[in-house]
Amino acid sequence: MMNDATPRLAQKKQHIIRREEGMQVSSWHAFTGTLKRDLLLVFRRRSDVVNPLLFFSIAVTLFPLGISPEPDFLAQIAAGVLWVSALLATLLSLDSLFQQDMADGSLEQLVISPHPLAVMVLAKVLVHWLVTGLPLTLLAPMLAVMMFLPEEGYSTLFLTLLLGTPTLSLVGAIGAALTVGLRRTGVLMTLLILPLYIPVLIFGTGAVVSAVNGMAVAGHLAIMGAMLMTALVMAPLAAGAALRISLNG
Amino acid sequence: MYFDSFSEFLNMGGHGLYVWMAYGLSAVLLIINVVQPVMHKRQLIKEQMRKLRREQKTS
Amino acid sequence: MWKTFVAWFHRMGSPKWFYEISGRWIPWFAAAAVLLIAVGTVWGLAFAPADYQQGNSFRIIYIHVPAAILAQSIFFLMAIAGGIGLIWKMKVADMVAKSCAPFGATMTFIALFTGAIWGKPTWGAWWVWDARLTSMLILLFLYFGVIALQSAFDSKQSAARASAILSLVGIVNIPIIKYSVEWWNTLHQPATFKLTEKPAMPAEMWMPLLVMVVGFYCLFAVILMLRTRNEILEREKRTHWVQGLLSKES
Amino acid sequence: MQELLSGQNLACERDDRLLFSKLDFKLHCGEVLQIAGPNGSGKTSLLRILAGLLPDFDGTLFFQGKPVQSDSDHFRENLLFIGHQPGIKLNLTPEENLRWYQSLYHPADTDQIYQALAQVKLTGFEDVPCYTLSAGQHRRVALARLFLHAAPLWILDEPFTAIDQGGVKEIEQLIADHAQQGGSVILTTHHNLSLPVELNVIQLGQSHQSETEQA
Repeated sequence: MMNDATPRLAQKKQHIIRREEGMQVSSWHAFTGTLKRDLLLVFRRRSDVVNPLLFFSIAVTLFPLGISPEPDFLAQIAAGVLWVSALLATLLSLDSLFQQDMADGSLEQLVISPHPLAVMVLAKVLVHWLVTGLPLTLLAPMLAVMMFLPEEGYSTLFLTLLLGTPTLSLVGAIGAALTVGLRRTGVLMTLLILPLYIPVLIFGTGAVVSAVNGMAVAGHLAIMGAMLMTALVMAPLAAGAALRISLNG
Repeated sequence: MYFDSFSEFLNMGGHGLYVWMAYGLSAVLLIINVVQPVMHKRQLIKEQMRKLRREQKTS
Repeated sequence: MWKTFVAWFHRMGSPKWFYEISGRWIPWFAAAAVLLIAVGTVWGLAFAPADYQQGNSFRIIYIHVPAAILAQSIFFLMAIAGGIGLIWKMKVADMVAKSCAPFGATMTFIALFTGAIWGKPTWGAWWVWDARLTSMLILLFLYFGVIALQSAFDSKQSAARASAILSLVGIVNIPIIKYSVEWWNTLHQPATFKLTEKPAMPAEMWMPLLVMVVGFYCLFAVILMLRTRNEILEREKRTHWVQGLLSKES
Repeated sequence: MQELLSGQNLACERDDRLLFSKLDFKLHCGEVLQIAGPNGSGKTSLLRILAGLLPDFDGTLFFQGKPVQSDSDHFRENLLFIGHQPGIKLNLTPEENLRWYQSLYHPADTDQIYQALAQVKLTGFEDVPCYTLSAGQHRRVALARLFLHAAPLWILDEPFTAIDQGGVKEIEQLIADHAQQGGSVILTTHHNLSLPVELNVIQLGQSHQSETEQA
């Protein structure tokens, strides 16, 4: 088991103990490393990416079937239906954000790594958004065609989803972190997180409706941007604290 | 006194049902909220006493 | 001044001290609560003048407004107590936070229910998507979330910490939710008749309201202390002082 | 010898049950410390407290003489913890798993990772997905971190789980080498360790069992 590699490592040990020569570890490397690993994991299980998108499409399809296929009527509810479905699709996919890491023990390694846990959470949330929020945003205009959304609404729908879905991922991460140690998580997490999603829903649909009615949407988008910034700063901290608690059992 | 008679008081100018329903339900809920911790305390003490007696028997 | 505050703060952290002091306070608060609520109710129901628009259904305000005020301040207190428990690892603060939730949810429910009852004669409908009612409904969901999370954990310590985080996240969100709901409400229903915004209420109308609000706060204090004392008994049952207390009680 | 990690008056209560109390220990550089005791005596809890995963305890931990909380990043940089679960992603290859771990500490190049995997007898498995490997091999992948990450303090929870006899000897040798180079190891195991260095033992679960009976 011994070979020439070990003496060199022994030397390194002395370095770290004395903390010299910039041997400090970099949180940026840890961030990109975690980002790469999670993206790689998603790439190995590509079907997981498709599921939220399928859910989104099916949920949107249910509304014309359940209520009415009348184009005028659908045009009225299009923004709301698309936003509610996107919100639910995000929520359902968030359930497993930390679950695998918890089960295989790599979550505790993240927690005791010499980096701010919020940064690690941010990497995981970013991956989640890249593989659910972003595809949902790209898919939404196509479903909007099926919902007869008036032309004026398309760009606004796209922009609000682009600004809103990362907020959903960030806020949802708090719920996922709070419930990751529990036996049954799905419904409880929904109960915790849905009330917090309401402002995003209101401004998201509000902006699209305004755009369809030919009104200004800059104000809405600014508010959604502000909500995203707030979530970006606070949610990783809250989710990090929640993860520490969940590891406690 | 704002009302002239007791029946008028009960009637509340035609809104009696709503007013008394609101007050009645609130009263019930408040009383439940007071009684529940009191009962809980009794139960806690009873449980603890039973446990103490059991431990005294075994020792 | 600061030193006495710090000393007081640390003593508050001792469950035994809290148990003893609250035992002495409960009778006073209970008496005040009963007196104030009785006076407020009789005054509000029988002596206050009727509203010139709404008539006597307006008397629901004496329950509705105190409940709504309590619902919000209890959530605030729950988040603060949770935060103190989280940062300074103070057990009593955890227990206080836990004891807040059920009564807060009850208050929110009363505010919603009385609002709905009041709405029937005023608007002609049991439920209206009024901004205040909608925010209250969301607040009720937030309370349910905290209570559900609390009961989902096996370990009491983890339960307390997790719900503290959730209530802190909630407290950050409540202003955003309120603002967005109000904005949404004006978008959909411009110029609805507001339940509680009255132009210059006369003194004989708002005096009983004030008495009721203070009475509700006293009642809350009583229930909070009762519940926290139960929590203390349960969690500290292994300590000598609780066992001594129990042998005296029997 | 320099003092590396020490604990003063440690006590831990889980779910209304006192696991241990008034526990003091000192670990110097070059020492190996075994935490022993029957099931449910709090071995894993103590290990997790030492690794900084369990904040619910009374008492103080010192790293190099200073309280751990005063510079927890410094402590974590110098700690290598391998828990009950090996922390291996089944959909990744051993190489990718180790690359992630090293990104948390000191990024390693492919050569170093291959070398470390060779040390734990996983040559030829570097780039196959971990779900094709056995439980013992997962453990070996995790243990390969011991070669990559030059931390002076190792905390290992049951490192011999699912490892064959030959592997156990090699890991014992590895622990002994680490100690002789001035590193320290804290571990739990049900296995009888045979080490050329002195073994300190913390025995849990005997003294306080009588305590709980009294209570």
